[in-house]
Amino acid sequence: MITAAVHEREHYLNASYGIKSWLLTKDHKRIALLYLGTITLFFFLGGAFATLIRIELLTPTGGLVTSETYNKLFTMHGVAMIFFFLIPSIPATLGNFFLPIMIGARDLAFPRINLLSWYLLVVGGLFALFAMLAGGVDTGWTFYTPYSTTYSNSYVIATALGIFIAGFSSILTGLNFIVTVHRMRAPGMTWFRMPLFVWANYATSLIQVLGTPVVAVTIVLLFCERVFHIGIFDPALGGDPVLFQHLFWFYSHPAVYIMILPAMGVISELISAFSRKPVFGYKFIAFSSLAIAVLGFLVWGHHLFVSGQSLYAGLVFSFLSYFVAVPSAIKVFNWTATLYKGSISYATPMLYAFGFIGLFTIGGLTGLFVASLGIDVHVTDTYFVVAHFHYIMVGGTIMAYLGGMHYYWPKMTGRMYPEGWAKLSALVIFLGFNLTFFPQFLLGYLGMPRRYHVYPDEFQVLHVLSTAGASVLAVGYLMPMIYFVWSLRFGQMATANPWGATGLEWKTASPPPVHNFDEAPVVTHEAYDYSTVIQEVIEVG
Amino acid sequence: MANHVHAETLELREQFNTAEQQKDASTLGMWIFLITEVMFFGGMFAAYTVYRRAYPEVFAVASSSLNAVLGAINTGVLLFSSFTMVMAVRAGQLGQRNMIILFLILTLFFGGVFLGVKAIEWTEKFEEHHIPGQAAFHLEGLAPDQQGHAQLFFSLYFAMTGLHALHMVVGVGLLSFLIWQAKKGTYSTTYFTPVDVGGLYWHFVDIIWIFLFPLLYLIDRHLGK
Amino acid sequence: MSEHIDSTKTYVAVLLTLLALTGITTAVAYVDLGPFSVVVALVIAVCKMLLVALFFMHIRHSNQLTKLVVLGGLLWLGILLVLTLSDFITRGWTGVPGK
Amino acid sequence: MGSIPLFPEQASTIAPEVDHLLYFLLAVATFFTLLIFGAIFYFAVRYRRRSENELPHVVHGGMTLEILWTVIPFGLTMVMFTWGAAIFFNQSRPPDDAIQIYAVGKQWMWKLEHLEGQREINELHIPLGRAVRLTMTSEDVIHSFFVPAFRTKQDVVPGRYTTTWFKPTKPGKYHLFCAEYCGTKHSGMIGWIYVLEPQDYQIWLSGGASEGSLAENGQKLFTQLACDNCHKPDNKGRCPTLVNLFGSTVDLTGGGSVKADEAYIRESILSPQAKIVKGYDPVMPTFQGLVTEDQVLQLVEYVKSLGPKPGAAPAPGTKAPAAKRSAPGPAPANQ
Repeated sequence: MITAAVHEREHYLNASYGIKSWLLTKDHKRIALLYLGTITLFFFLGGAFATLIRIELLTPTGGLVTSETYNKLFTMHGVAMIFFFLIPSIPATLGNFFLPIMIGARDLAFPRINLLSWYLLVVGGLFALFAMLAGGVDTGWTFYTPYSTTYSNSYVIATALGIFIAGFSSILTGLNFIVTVHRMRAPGMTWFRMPLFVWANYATSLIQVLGTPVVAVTIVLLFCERVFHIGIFDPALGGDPVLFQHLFWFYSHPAVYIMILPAMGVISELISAFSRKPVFGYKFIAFSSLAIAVLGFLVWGHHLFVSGQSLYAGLVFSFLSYFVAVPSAIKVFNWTATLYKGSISYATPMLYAFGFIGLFTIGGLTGLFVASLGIDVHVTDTYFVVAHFHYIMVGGTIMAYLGGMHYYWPKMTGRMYPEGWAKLSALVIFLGFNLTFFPQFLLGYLGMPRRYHVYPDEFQVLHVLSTAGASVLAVGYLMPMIYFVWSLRFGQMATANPWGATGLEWKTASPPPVHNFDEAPVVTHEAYDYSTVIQEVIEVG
Repeated sequence: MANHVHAETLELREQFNTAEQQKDASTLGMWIFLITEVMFFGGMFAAYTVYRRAYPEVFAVASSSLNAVLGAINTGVLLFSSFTMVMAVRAGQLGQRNMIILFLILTLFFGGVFLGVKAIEWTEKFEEHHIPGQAAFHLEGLAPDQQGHAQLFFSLYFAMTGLHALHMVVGVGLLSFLIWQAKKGTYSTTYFTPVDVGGLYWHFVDIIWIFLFPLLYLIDRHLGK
Repeated sequence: MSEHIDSTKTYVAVLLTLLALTGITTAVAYVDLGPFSVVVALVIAVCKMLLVALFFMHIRHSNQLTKLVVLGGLLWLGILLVLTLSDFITRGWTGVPGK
Repeated sequence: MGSIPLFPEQASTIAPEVDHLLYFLLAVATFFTLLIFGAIFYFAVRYRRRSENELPHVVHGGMTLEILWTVIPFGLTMVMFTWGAAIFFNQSRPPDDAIQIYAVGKQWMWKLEHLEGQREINELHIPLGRAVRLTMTSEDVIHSFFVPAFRTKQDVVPGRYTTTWFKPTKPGKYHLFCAEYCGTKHSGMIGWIYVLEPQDYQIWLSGGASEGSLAENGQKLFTQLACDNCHKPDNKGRCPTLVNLFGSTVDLTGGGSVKADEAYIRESILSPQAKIVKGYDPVMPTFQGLVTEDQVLQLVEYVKSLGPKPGAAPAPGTKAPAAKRSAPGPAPANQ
């Protein structure tokens, strides 16, 4: 029940009021919420594009929208989802909010730079929105030259600028996290006492810092080529369009790990908290995050197997690609083993975690298919690849993101979400997701190319199934949106540690005070030490 | 309950516990930023390597059309500016406020000279029709089918020196800020991190030029003369 | 961090060395060294980079982490260059156009 | 539901090889999916939380397990790599006896040209049981030649040649798709591959209104562009002879050598200064903008027809010369 005492306590949400106190805040927790609002907007924007795409594909003849519009839809779906939702998703919201708290810091190392990163994302997002509203962009989110530089008549420049600016948001977030983890840990918080979520975000930050600049400069060159007609990649001058693909994928493949690594971090937290056990093989999971970050930079050429890249480069990149599979497998096995002899709760976040492991397993295993040269020649640029990366990015990242949202919602807002609805939404999303994307594996192997507006009749049944699934999925995604907002006002008040979880974030009040802790924390235990927590749970009742 | 939050000052912002922690964090932050800059220029170096390997003769001819004397002078100017910059940092370490200001102004001056020389070079390029993407582009000494490859060289030349110059302009802004702050007496022996960190940036821009100079200006000069 | 304050003499010496290397690299470009031209140019550039980084940027006195960051950055630049070139160098090895 | 296709037709020699690898991968994937799903399900039920203050025993990890589930997946992936690479090697290297066909992609159509001179648009007729080698280029953006029934795909890149090949094993009509997004009507850049019985193919070949073979057209163009002013049948011209050039190794000015393949000949026509044959002056003008990609293909085919017959060993010591000429003022090419 709501008590007066709870109301009076000062925390980061009620410490100050007014629009300025938010737009000029240096508090990482408030900035996390600003990010949350921004990326939610882009998620539903991208989702709206996806809905139109799926409706269009109900019929093979392309009757709903023109080819031009369709091409813009899938491009803008990709741009909105990848650059303005998935890449900032977990690091900028949950990471921003919890990384400092988890290591016992009062804030990130550079709070003003943190706020700047949010503004950069907003400005980049406005450029992209302008491009979308002014008429759209039709190059595909990959911007392959020479189509993007010479042939497209759409708003390539505004979109590219938007992505360029958002890239700096990502770089600065990464930089901030790395410095914070190195320099801001509380006394006693050694590297191997850090929660795995911190490890995962640290690894992610490395990628953001090392990879993003390359795509930034690639976009600059693309920009110059389109505006000033200087031809860095122009075949008419002897330039090589495949070079663009190399530079683009040098970032954009590791970018996949920017999306999935923080998700893996969330899952480690959830699996441990809801089995009440330390994560099995803590160090293996920690190091596998770093291994993924590093190895992820050695494999980009597997996007170029049929591009005209040399045979030998193809062999090298395929070989290296399989090395990334191993740390991912290690994580899945360790999570599963954590359940063994645990005390497993079926709370909503755990259901999302189960969903994540299942979908990520399928997404990861199909990754082995596309890394194999012989199969990739057939399935690349088909719906097989579309299904594969949606299993990773939607089935993986978004499941973990929602799982994390439910898990941390009480801490962030001080309110509980409605458990029954939440369980239902987890189930609906899992089923809807599989119905949407599993048929796409079949479509892909059958030979349905991606980015096709009209398609041969024989593919229709599978497309209809996929669209049916998408409508279920859409309902699934709208549900949390609604009940989260509802809970802000009507949700039950949350205690400091509603899950009986470990970690400094659960030792401070819900919502946390402005400076995160009332008393400077000192860490004396390993991560995931449940013996002391259970005592508290029993006492609180 | 002991409140662990202290009042915010320039040398000890509220998120940090000690001034040393803050200085370490700032320095590390700048180094990581410089690594992102390495990768940023790295993309262009990769493109440069690919095309120079593909069209070595054209690159040699195109490179020889650049003004090596001005390039060398500019390298020297930039090295001098790095020297004055490090002297400014040294003055910061010693707490000599006037020396900080003097050396920063000298650095600013050399930076300005570099940009001036750069502007002269670019103007020459315009007059010689060595601007890629223009119909009038023509590089003497090359066959018609090599003009495209020469344009690639000049595209890279302008992209690389242009982005380098942009970094110089940012650096000039940074120096102006530091001079202003130094005049206000912000810096002392205990707090001159901005000078230190600004210096790192300035030296980094110098290092980029150290590579740009031989790679763009000095390809097989012996062929031409 | 205990401050190391280098002497002005050190900095002047480094500056003079850098200027001398600039002169050498310019002069050497006019000498026909065949494929070694580019090697010499890059070796000199790397030496200059090391001088600036070690002395002007104080890496000599920096902690291990800073050194690690710098080495890591250079390693990643190497990855970008080497793996990109792994395609361009091996093109045409099979004798089948486009493979 | 019986009418839903779940598996693509196998119509080339590569297709069953790819599918076998797929079966292996499917088996591995199914095994691990069931293993993980099964374990999660079993643990979730077996170790469900029975009371709120339950504290399970701590299990920190096990080195043996970690090693096992590192090494076994790694071993499996190496099998996948090797197997996939072997198929790819095969897919990348056309057999010597393959029929040569040329393809040019442009927004949004496929132009296919047979050596005999037949030209097709968005259709390709090929004989059953003969390997077909496609040399492809694009006039504008990147396209990709994709035939699902053959399990083959290759991007078609402007400014250079790429190659793919297949050997059809089943007569029929198969989809041809453009698989690399190429603009507004990307999904309309589709066509059909007709695999004909050899005798039907012969009938088809003779039935088409041929305007002369590719090589013949190339020869006409060669004269028309006055290439023959310099490239004489012997080495007495100002330029190297083109006889027996194709497939030989050419020594270049400034050291190095190059194999005279389609890509080299194309480059020599469009960018003659790029590689100069040893002993000759760089006097040939470029034909960039004067000839279309189709015409370049005809010239390439003509030069090939002057080369050693397929299968015959190149004459020893053929120091083969590239297409270089010096006569100024080439006749404007018809567009």
